[in-house]
Amino acid sequence: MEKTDGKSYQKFGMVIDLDKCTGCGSCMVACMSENNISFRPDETDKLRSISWMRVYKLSNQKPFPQTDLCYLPMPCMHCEGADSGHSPCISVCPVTATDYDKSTGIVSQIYTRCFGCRYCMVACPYQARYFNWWDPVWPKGMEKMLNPDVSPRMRGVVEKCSFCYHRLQSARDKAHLQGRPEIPEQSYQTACAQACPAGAITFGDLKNANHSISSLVKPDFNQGGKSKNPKVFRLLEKLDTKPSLYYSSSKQWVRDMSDNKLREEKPQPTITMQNSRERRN
Amino acid sequence: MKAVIPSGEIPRCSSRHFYLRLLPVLILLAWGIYAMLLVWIKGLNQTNMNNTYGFALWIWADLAIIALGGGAFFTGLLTYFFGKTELRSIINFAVLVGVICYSSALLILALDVGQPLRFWFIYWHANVHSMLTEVAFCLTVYFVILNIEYLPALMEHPKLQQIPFFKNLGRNTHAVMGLFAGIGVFLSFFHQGSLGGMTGVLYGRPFAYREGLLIWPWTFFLFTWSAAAAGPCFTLLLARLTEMVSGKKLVPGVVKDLLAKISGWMIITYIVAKTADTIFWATNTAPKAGFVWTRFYTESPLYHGYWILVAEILICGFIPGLILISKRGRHHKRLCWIAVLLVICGVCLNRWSLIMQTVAMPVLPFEKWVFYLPSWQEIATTLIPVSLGIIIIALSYRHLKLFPQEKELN
Amino acid sequence: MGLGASAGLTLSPLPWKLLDDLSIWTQNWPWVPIPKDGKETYQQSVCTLCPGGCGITVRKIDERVVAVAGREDFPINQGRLCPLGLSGPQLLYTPVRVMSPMLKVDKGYRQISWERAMSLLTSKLRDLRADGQPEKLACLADSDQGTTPGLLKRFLTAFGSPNFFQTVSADDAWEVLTEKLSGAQFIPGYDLEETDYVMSLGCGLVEGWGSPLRTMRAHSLWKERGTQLVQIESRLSGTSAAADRWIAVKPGTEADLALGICRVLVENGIENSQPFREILRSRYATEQVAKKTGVSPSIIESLADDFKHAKRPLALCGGGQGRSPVASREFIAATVLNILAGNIDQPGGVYRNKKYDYLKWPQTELDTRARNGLKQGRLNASPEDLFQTIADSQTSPIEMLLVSGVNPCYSCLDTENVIQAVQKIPFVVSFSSYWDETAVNADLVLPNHSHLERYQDVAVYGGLTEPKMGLSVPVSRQLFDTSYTGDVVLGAAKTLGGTISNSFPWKNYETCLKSTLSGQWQALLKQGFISLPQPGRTPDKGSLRLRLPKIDAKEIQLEGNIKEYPLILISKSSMRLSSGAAGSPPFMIKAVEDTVLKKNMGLVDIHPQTAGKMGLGEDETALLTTPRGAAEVMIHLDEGTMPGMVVISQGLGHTAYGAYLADKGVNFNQLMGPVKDPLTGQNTAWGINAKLSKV
Amino acid sequence: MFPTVFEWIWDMGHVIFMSIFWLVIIVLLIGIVTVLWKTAIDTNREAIESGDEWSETSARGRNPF
Repeated sequence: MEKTDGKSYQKFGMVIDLDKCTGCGSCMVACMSENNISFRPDETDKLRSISWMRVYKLSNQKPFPQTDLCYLPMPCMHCEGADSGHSPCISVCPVTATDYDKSTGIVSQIYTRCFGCRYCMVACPYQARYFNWWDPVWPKGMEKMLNPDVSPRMRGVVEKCSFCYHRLQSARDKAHLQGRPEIPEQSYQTACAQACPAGAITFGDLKNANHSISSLVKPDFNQGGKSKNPKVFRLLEKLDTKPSLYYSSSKQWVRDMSDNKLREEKPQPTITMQNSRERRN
Repeated sequence: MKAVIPSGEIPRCSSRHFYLRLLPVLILLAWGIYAMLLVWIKGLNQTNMNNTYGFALWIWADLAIIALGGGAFFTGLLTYFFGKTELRSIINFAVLVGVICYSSALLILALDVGQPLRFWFIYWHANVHSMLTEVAFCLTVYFVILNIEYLPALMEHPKLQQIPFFKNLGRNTHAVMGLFAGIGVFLSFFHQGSLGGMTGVLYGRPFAYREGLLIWPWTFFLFTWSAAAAGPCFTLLLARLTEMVSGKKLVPGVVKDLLAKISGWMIITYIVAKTADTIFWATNTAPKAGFVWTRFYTESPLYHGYWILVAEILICGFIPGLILISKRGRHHKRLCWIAVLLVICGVCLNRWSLIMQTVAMPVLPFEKWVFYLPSWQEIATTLIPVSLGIIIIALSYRHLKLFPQEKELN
Repeated sequence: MGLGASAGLTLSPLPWKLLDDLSIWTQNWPWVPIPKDGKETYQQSVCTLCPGGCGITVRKIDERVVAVAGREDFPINQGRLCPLGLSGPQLLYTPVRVMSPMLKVDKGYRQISWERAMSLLTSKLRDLRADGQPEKLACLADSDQGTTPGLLKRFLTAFGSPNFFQTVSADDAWEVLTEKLSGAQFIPGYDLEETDYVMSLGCGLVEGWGSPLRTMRAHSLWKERGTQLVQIESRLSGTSAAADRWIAVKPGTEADLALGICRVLVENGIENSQPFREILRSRYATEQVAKKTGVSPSIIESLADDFKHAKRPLALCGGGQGRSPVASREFIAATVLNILAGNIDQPGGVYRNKKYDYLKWPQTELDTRARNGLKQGRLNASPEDLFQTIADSQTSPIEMLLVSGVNPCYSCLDTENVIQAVQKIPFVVSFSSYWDETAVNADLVLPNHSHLERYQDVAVYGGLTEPKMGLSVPVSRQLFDTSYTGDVVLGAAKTLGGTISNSFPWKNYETCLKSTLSGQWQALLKQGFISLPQPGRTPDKGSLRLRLPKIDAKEIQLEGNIKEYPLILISKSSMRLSSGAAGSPPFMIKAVEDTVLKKNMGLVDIHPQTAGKMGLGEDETALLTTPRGAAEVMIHLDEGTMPGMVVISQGLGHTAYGAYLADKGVNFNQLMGPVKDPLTGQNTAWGINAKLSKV
Repeated sequence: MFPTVFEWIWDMGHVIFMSIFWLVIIVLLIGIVTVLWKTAIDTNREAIESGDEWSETSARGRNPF
């Protein structure tokens, strides 16, 4: 943990092991339940559906049976942005409803401040922000399951993943009561990381050597947090948004899909109907 | 009611005839207002926008309308600071067009936000780094100024002229108009630019992102420039339409010619700059983000194809520009008006592609292009400016001395 | 003057005050709920929503259950949890709960008191016995283990009816299968954690196979340790994608490939191969197998080679989530592989677990009526058969049916037929906590407490090396006027009196449960589970003898002729959809991809070529027809699906459960018919011939 | 917007932006006030010149309707 002007600076981040991820959707549901995300009878219009954690299904686009697929969960990337804090969404919000907390590396969103201009959604290249197109309505009785730590959003505002910020607050309180200087890794975990049946999601402080994430990612902060681990990558690194969200995959084709390339390599000629796909990393 | 004729002598048609002709427009307005109420009461689910299309028809309308309203500040600039006094014969009208455009823009903005009642947060909790904040601040102030600028014309109304206070108010305002016009021009430069900046600063959106000067991306300057070019053309067009409807000559040819010539030069210079910007973007900015510039135009050729580029830069840029700067072009009536129209289309098309193509284009390699058709509520509300504009112009023309030279020209 | 006024107004605090109020009002709208805060507590229990038996930690604010998470100290899921388990609170508070006893009246249902409900039930039962035909009482339960099914079964016996049925679970199927094949009953337990090479015959290992969370943890372990996973499956499932090597075999020929591999191993003179040598030689020559399976000889040989050189190779069978009976051929193939690997009862291999019956209750007392009734013998072998007989016969041979813990009107194959049968039965009693498809077809609904409001004992085999028994405890106070099914049974027994009442010496269900588990009760309360003892588990290398002639049992023939139905329809299971008795709650439906469900239309995966031949494109609607039924579906072009196949999702097409689940997509079971396994007679249908036509 | 509102940060961006903004507002207000002031004076002067009685005209001057 790096110390600056006496204050301890953390940078919370996440690394998702795509080799382990099975696309089961536990992260999505855990998030919905933890963060009081509203639901409607028809949620099949994904362009208007709110799901802070969204699982993409990537395909290598090759003909059967060389076809391969990979699930890629996507919460908010909590970009640090060009010069610490100049995240794509934050700089554009006219009402200061979203902010990058330098001491935690978390991008916040104030729902009662947001007035729904959706400029931030246009600015975000990851489409990690969601707009409340409808009034949130819970079926009779179901409002009983709402989590008091997270306020439900009203119609007409933008919401997004907060890295379960409320959990950080309660972890801080606990640490304070126990007189601990810093929060133990396990006492602050996001709902998705906690639920993941495959244990594919690792969450923690990228700047804290004791946290498993820093050893998995080995971020190089002189390179804008780029990972020193060849298997680990971030999405759209060329845009210099400096996301705090890392992915790890042993499949080359998946890593290739992480960013836009100038010269698109042509798909290899496929072997004649040989009914097997060997994984060559 | 009895039509009050400005300074007596100029005849106006009967009220009955007047309102009968206005009826369809009133119906259009009513439709728009109905849709507006729907949106405010039921929320933005009434539109066809979605999480990808966060900006859509409305924002485009805003950008376009404000660009076209640019005639007010630019004509003002020419009249009060470059001593083009002959333009006084059209300045009132230009200002009126400005008032209409800006009021509609503000209205649409009020529709477009999810929580209209929180509109004032934008001042209260202003984030000065956001282009939208700059836009909001300048827009509101400039709107006040436009109204002040319009005051004298209003005070010309015979009924008001009878009241000494208003007579003097009109005269005095007119006396210090230079000051107001000055502020207006200053603000316009900024908010026109900021509107351009809005897309230019999106470094997460390779299609829109531009490098620039200090905090201002190139689009900042291009927008101001194009507004200055297209604004006067729009004023001219509306003046022409008013002439056609009223069947009277309202603006002396020399004035039109002057204005056309000036905007001709503006558009030519603008489009050269725009071309330079596009080339720099295609060869430097986009590749840095990992995009071959052709990708932006080939992946959904029908909706976002090369045609946009050709139409915007060549057909609606160089061609009308050349027509308007050449004496022969300007004097060839039909050709001149076509050019004026093209300029207007050009600037609208520019705003369109910068908004729509920016959001439709996927940045993640595994995302798809998204298509969008506005809902009828969006269309109806977007037509409010049109109906409102027609009504206001009609009324002003009927009751005010909108065109000082109307009398001697007829 | 006016000016002055406005100026004064602007300078006065009034406008700011108004703005302030405005902001407050705009920020919390009366119709946006504000969750009440309160005392935070955590309670531990065991999830009973699927046979997986995961430990759960329930977060409560005062009396409200606000979240369910995995239980850290639980061996099966170790703090993790699946979407269904996580949606627990929704299943507790959903308005589709049955909130009190309900009696069917001409239009809809009427709410009645428990007294009324019980007297209705008992009078019906009394009549049956008075008429001397107690065997006309039937019961359908989720299992024959656990106290609740145990009490029901016991009640039927004491009452005099042999007609107790259970929806055949994989565990029960294993016993029949192993009995028939090896002479000794056992339930295989797979040591997934220790193996270093897994050959899976189409098991949906990461799609909810066995005890889902345990299997998925094992998969992550494989990734860390570099354990090789070979998936033999006809489509690119999640497991195929997760596998290091995916062998796209022709559908239904997984067993052939496996036996082909055995053949190669035998040729290479591997040990323990004596018993099978001849038969493998004669029938599974590599070329034949290659022809049948569409897998090239070189691959078959390379697979055999890898299998041979692996330290602790393991073969798995049981398609999909492995919850339905396995085809005998597949089991044989997998078992032969494991025998050749010599991993029976070895670390990293297959353990032969015994079912452990902990219901040690005194003999049921029988009176003459009961004896006569029981003499009749059970009407059918399986529930499917039962419903078939009822549907076929003029008047139902069953007078009264009790349904507990299952939803046959959704999950039994050939659903239309089942619903008709159920409607034919004069008096149907459902114990469901929810308005599921069976409840809405029942005459009397006696709602059980929901899974978070009740005690329940659950035995978990699901391929575990060490079978467990978990105890689910009430974490929420009882929300509605519901009652333990066990208490209903005990109550009925008391009122019926005589030997029946004598057979049920317990005050109520909870005391019955406590006394039944007396020995382990404290342990169960403390750690939530106990390991079921496995007496006489002695590692004896390759002692498993298969009865030779059975090695190539006949393969399953799909229903419907290929001329009329050129395509093969199979189903895919997903962790995002519950295909069991519990309907998927709103959160899960929300998490479903739009390539599975669009608006209310269910999508089917089909290879672009195949679709092209029929002139079908992405998102076009088509009519999917099988010999058993037809349904409108949407087309989803998928490169990962083998040409000639149609794949449909399990767990959709509900007609009950309310607006968040009803009428979405197609119910696979409604298009399927049961197919008997030539060896065990159990239903082991894995697909059906089908056709797609434009609409 | 005001130093009293908690978003206010004393950094370059804010200072420049806000000072320009307030400058514009002030100039604008001065303009408007002068105009109104001058108008009021003129109106009164004219009223006196036209020899009417002070009160009513001024009344009319101040409150036209």
